[in-house]
Amino acid sequence: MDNATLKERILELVPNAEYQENKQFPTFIIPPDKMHDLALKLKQEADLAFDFLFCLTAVDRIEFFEVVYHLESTQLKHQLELKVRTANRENVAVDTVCDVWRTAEFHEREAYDLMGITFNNHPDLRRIFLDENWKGHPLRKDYVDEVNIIER
Amino acid sequence: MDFSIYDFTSFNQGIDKFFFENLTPFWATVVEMTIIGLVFLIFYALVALFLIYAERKVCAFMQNRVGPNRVGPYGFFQLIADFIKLMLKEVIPIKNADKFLFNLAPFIVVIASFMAMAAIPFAKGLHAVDLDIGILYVIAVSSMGVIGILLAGWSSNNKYSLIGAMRSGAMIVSYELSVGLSLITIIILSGTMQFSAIVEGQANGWFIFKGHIPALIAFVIFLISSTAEANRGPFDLAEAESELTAGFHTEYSGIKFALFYMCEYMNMFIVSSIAATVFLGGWMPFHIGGCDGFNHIMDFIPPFIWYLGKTFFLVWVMMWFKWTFPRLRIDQVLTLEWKYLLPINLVNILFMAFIVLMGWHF
Amino acid sequence: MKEVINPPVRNIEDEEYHINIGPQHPSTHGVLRMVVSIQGETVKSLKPHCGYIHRGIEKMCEKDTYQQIIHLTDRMDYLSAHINNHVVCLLVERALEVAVPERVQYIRTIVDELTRIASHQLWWGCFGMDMGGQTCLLYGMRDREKIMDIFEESFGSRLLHSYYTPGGLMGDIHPNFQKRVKEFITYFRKKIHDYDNILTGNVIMQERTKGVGILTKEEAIDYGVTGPIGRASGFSCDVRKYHPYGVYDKVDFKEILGTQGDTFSRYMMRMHEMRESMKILEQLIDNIPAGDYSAKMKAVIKLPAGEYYQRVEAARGELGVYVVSDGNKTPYRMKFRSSSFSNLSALDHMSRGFKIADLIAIGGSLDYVIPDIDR
Amino acid sequence: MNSFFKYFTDIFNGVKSLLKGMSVTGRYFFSPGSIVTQQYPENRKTLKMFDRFKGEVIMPHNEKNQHHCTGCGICANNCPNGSIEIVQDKIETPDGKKERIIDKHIYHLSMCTFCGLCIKSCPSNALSWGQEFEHAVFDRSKLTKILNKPGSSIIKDITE
Repeated sequence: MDNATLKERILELVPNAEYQENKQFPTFIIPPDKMHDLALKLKQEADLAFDFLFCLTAVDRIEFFEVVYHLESTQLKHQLELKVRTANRENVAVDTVCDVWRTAEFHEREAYDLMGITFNNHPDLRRIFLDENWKGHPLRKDYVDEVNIIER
Repeated sequence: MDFSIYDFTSFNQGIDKFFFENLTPFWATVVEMTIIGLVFLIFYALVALFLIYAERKVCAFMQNRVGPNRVGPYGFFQLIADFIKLMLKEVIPIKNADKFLFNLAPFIVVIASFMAMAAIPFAKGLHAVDLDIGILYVIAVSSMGVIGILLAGWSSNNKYSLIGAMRSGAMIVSYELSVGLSLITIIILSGTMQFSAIVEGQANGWFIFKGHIPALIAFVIFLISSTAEANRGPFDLAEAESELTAGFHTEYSGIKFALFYMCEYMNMFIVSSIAATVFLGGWMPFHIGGCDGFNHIMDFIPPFIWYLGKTFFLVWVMMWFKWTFPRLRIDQVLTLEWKYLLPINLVNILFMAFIVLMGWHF
Repeated sequence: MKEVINPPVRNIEDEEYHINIGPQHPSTHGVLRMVVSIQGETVKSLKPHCGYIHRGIEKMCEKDTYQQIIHLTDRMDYLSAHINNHVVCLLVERALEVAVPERVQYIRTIVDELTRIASHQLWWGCFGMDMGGQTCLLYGMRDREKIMDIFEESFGSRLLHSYYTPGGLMGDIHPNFQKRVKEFITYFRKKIHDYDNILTGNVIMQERTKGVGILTKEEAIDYGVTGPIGRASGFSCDVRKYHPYGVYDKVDFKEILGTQGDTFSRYMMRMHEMRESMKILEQLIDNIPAGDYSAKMKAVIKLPAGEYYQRVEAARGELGVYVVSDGNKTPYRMKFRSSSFSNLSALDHMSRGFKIADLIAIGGSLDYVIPDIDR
Repeated sequence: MNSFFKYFTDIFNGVKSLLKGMSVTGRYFFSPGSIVTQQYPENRKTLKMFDRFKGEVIMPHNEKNQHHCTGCGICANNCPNGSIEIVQDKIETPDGKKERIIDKHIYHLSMCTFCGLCIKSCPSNALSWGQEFEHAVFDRSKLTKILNKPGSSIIKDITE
């Protein structure tokens, strides 16, 4: 499926998705409440068949957080980038997609650990790298650690 | 055939006579037992040390390495250095371990292997006791070692140790059967269970040649199952370094670990010497029928050297196994025994009995 | 009157018997801790606990320039250090639309494949050791040493090279490079038969690995399992084929797919891959074009603002890097999608119902590198 | 009957594969020429590292105790770990101008990751790799080295 039809198809599924121009992959900003439904459809519908989530990450955009999903279809070979923006820095809950793509389980735990995004309905949302009682989320831009981070 | 120059019988009897003439029978026996015990203890330690060194060198050469070469000539004093280190090492007391059993376990393992040595004939007349049921005694005693392993695993209060011990238990129970049956094959051929008689019976040909194919099969099965019984790779499941870190002796340190370590090599030595005695003629030299000149040259090599040569060759083969094969899984170990070794062994005994009955052996 | 308290009925089937494999264990290849719930010797479930060597490379990248990031990527998957360097270089070059000289692309492809062989050799040794055949490790190391010597002669170091740089290479290859690579190929073509004789064909090894730790194609895709592990399950995921970089589009090599998805299949994938890599090397080594070893780059590299994603095929699977740039000389956010991390997530599923010994074999066939998981 | 036959072929093939493996290790056991171990401290005299070996960062000096370093500090800026520190000094040239020259080029070997960015970025090619690799010391402070030798000066005849 080429990018133009992919765009139409996604906008058909989620009418209020926002398409971002001039990106490497066709990129959409999806409203947080629609993400899980869209994920299910992306995987299940035969003409989309996005079965391979090759990257899931979160970006600190100062005003809000952005969870980025990189998808690929192993049969149809088309790729897609989805972004979900949280409302603000405090309310950072996003629906999990690890029931759709199981690889998301670890990647979401990583995003929770390092960026502090909480994923609703995640089966095992614990810190994955850091200690259980670690304070703060290191990849956030406002994270301060006077001991371990030396400013140059 | 004349072995008189290497016959230790009169020598031993002379010593025996000397003590009984000069001491009361009770004290004579005590002194003799002490001397034999000390001699065996020294022999035990020396052989264990040598085998540890040999294993390191053998595995090194198989792996394109040099092996220990820093301490002493060719690294020979490395094991003495290691031994001193193990002696000086702290014995770590384990919290919640069953202290008594924990301390007892290494000694049980040592005692079992030490007792088995008593019956082995090193040369003509050179054995501690020549039991009528030597083979039965050795089988019985050598399987006692597993009790030590089970105790070690159970009392360590460590999950790895426990799993290792249980594996060892399951394994020994089944492989004891193969060891016994393959020896029975030869007992049928030789008609005796006495080690000295078995060796004498091989004066004109080792049993492995005398007994045709069944003896050969029995020898291979004995080698495999005795490797398992000595807890050697590829059957080192009780230890299973990559799975259970060190298995049953994970929690041991210092001298107690050294005992376990020594025992592994002594068990290997003992099963090899049994195999050498029963299948390869013990201290009997190698003879080829008809070549008298050759046979006479062979006779000049002392029987003790023949015995040690055969034993160390088998030890080397066992080391060769260990450094080549990957480890088996516990269910495969049991499958190998119950599905392959045991049925083959039973059929083998039948064949052997048939051969002996028909007098087809040499 | 004393109240009689009935002791709760203990159902042994429900009780969990946990065993900690790691953080210090001979076969976790580093500091990975797996809390394994077992019944007898059968694994019921497994929880990996990682992060023992989490160094915050992603956070450190946010403070470093793109040239400096290269030396950090070395330290993620240290066994395929060149390939890790490659991914960042490719990303920067694509973002800046720099045309990299042909020579650089050839050298990079050759060095990548050498790295892949070296990594698989070490894996073969470690896998053999996990299976209990300790001699394999020494043989693997012995042959890997030849590649390490080639690397040392050309790039100055054996493990962490930092040889690629955005726009090209740190320096040209050594004059002996081509000769020695050819020598290595003839040497290793002989030695790989030893590998087959001692481990591949061995009945114990086959019995232990066939049908163990099965991962179907659907599950492999679902778990994001890539590389030789994914291909063993039939998941055609070779980035070199589907999103070619370097000169992979000019060479002829096969993407070998397995059907079984078991441990033996994963083992065979890597053995095949070593042979395929040697085939690639043979095609390229004589045809390195003359030219510059680096494109002209500015001293300060600033990526245009935006998001970039680059994938390469590392020795353990797909390595991705996601960069958010705000136009500065340092990235705003850098995310490494490491292959071992995703591969590890499938370990629980793969090892359920198998024995502890199988768990070690499955873990060995996953070939995880802990710094790559933890980053 | 088929399974009966298979039972024996299994044994035969299994034993064959085991012997094949044993032949490999056995062959190496009897060929001492295949030993690859290097006798390291003994071969110290003959051991020569490759020319490009990255042992440590050094500053080559010529026979007049002169080096190329101008003390510009680009290497220190490029170093990802802060393992290079430049201490500058101000001198007065004979014609009355004040000029900055290098006083100390401090190199922390303990922090260096051998990435080579300092050497690559140096505009006057003052740094290069040294082949020394025996860096073990008893005191960490010994790993902090001053690369310009005492009393050294800069080579003036840079034609650029």
